[in-house]
Amino acid sequence: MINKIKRSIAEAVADLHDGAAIMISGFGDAGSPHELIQAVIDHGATDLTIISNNAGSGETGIAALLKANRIRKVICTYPRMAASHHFEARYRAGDVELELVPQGNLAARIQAAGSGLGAVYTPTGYGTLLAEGKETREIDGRNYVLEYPIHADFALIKAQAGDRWGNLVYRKAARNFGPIMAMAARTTIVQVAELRELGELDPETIVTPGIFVNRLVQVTPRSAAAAAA
Amino acid sequence: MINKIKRSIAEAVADLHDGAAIMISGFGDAGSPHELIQAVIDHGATDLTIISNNAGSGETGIAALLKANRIRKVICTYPRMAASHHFEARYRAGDVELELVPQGNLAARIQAAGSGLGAVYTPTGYGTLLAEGKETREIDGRNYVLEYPIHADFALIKAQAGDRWGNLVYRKAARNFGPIMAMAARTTIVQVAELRELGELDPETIVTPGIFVNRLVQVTPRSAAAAAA
Amino acid sequence: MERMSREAMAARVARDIPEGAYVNLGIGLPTRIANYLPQDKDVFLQSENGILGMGPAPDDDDIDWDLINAGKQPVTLLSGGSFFHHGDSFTMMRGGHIDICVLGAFQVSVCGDLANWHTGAPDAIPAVGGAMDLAIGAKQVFVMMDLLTKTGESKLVPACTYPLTGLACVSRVYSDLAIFDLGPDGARVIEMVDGMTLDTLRELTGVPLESALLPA
Amino acid sequence: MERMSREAMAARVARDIPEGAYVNLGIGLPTRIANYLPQDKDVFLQSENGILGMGPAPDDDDIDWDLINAGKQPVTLLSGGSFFHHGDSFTMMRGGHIDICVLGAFQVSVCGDLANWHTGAPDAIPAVGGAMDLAIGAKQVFVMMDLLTKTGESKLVPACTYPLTGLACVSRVYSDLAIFDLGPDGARVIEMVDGMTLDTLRELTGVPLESALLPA
Repeated sequence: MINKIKRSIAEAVADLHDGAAIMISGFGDAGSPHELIQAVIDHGATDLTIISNNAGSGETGIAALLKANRIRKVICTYPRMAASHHFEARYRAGDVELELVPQGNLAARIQAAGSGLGAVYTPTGYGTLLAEGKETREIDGRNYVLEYPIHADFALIKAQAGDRWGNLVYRKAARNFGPIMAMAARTTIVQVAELRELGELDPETIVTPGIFVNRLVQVTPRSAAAAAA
Repeated sequence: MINKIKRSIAEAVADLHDGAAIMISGFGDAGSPHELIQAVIDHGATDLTIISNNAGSGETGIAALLKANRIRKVICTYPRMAASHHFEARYRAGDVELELVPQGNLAARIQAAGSGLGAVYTPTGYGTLLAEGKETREIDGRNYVLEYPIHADFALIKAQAGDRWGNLVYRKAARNFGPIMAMAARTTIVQVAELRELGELDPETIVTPGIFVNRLVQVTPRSAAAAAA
Repeated sequence: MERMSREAMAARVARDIPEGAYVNLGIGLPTRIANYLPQDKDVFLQSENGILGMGPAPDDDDIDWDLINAGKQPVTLLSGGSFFHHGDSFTMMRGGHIDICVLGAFQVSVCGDLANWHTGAPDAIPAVGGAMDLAIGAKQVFVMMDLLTKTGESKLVPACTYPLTGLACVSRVYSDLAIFDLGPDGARVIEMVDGMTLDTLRELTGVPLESALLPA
Repeated sequence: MERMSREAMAARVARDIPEGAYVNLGIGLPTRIANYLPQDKDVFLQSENGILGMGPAPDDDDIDWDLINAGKQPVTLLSGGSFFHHGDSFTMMRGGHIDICVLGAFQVSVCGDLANWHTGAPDAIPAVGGAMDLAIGAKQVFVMMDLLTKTGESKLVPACTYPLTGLACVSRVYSDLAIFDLGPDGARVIEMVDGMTLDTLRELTGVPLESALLPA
């Protein structure tokens, strides 16, 4: 019997390693796997490359990883947010390298990795700083930039519910990068608010089929935990 | 009020034109919009390019279009099926040109069209007849073939249910090419078995958001019709 | 001559959005346009973080932090709306499925080049988000901005000096003083605030301006 | 010496599929492997037309023509299975997410080139389906075939003469007479039917064969 559900969040991230490339889901706070990121901090892995939409804000999540100085490089679209002071401090100190990618190219490069494409010609960014030094090509009268896949060793994802085969559903706009990152990482680790028995998730409405998920762990939603405290 | 639901199937396909490129969903019979195809025959448009997984079998659907000699070219993966005699006859007579595409490249090229990519490097087909004359490139030690998007003027799709904004859900393996073809055609026309009021489809489980759909029309499922006859 | 208020600008842009349009409103100023879309017409607001059919801001009691717009503000979903992942979202945006996007800008050139993501200042931390995808992906790109900076420099320019977001992508600028259509042949004025003249606009902007004003 | 029956071959392949594997079984002969997978272990069968967690054929009363495999035969869905579109399906296949695929073949070369879609006959109507994607996408590609054609020619060859499906992609061949591991260094025999000898195999196939037989 295959059971991808881990009993503890520490067990779920036990094989992280220094220098790992890690995709982290989320757009702002929505879909951001704060508890898995805390588990990375507790684990101790360092020299990490983080692939994510944002570079953290406040004191939790990616911001906490930056504060702990575990990140060598950030590949993202929008590092400048309200309260992104930890990114700013590390970036200005030269502790963190930034690769800024247009959001659609980030998505396309993650999808290219997940789907086995070698590279894609995308129109986004043509003629801008973010395409400088990149190969370009005119196709049917339109200009494109050649962009390569972004692979990762791990993806850390937040989903709403999952079962022991790793099937996932998400909640509202917290879905964002989760499904495509799950496809692109060698090992996909998911925190879910709810565990479901096999067969409880409707096969028509599963968003991420279990093939893209290696481990999942239940994390009590923060709001509920806060309410209980 | 936006209402994409047409009252008749003839109205749904009224603006087809000779020489149109038409994507047709379906894998075998599952998801094949037989009634919309019959409407194309009744409409009279000819000299068509059909993009589909198969090239029809038996006497209905794409096979009927072939029999009526309306097709100039077929872009597909698997034209040789049980009872694909109409394709075979037209092909051997030289009435129909065939562009054979590996199934994953067909999907990737349809997705490239839908998502605005100029071309993609795919590993599928490298070193084979189906990549002859195509540009290739080695990327990170692996060989890829450059494949271009397949656009279409129209997509004809079968879905299970839809609403007046064009949101769609499918049924089991009849989903197949529907969602990606809806993204790639200039005009997407859908036959659904069931119409739903706006809001009845769960926003979490809509497979094709209405932005990708131009028109839909209700078609009584054939089995039910047969049972009623 | 009176500058249009931001609310008036938002209302003006809203008037040009037809029923049935799929629209992405950029973060900041353009977000306000949503407040002026007619309630009785179906206009479909898309948000790059995976929402189609975005509704107005919720009451404080109904805030759901899993339902936010691209500016990370709480929103609602209309009946008939849907959720999807970032791949599908940028398929909508990059694939030409969005009819209109409205963006803010630092500078727009008379031929429609857009600069709105980076001042180019050496110490600035750049952030681009989905701006470059919208700029080249939407069928029509509108810019909504004050025509002049606080120090009086024109943001409609012969050529952008700030780093570009996209080339020849903006078709129309809605400003507080006038509305311009842009294209390969340069800028044409299609509306001005009361009391404004073409000559004054030319003086303020320092760019060649043709008139395409409707007869009064 | 006795050739393995097709059922015995299917059972033999099934033995090498570990629990938890994501597997695509090609149309034709390989489809039978499903009948020999242990019921008490989770093996995940994928079908390129958008099914993960495919179950056995239904009873005649339960046939649903929207639930078919890649060979267009009715199947069922296991509890925990899911449906998805062709884009996601080939992301699974081309993106390296399928652990094992088992395909039929016209010819396989000793270094793992595969020919299974086209005889090359000038009057043949070619059909490729998902074979090329599976051949280069799955982590391991197994071939299941009779070693010899009906006229006695070896289908394990020094180099394929039929049009290729994929280059250097097959890692193992399960045939009715022996099992071979293939790789850049050529073919190694890892199992033979009772009474078969390496020399006989070399004679039948005409290709160089190393032995990697397990000691009895």
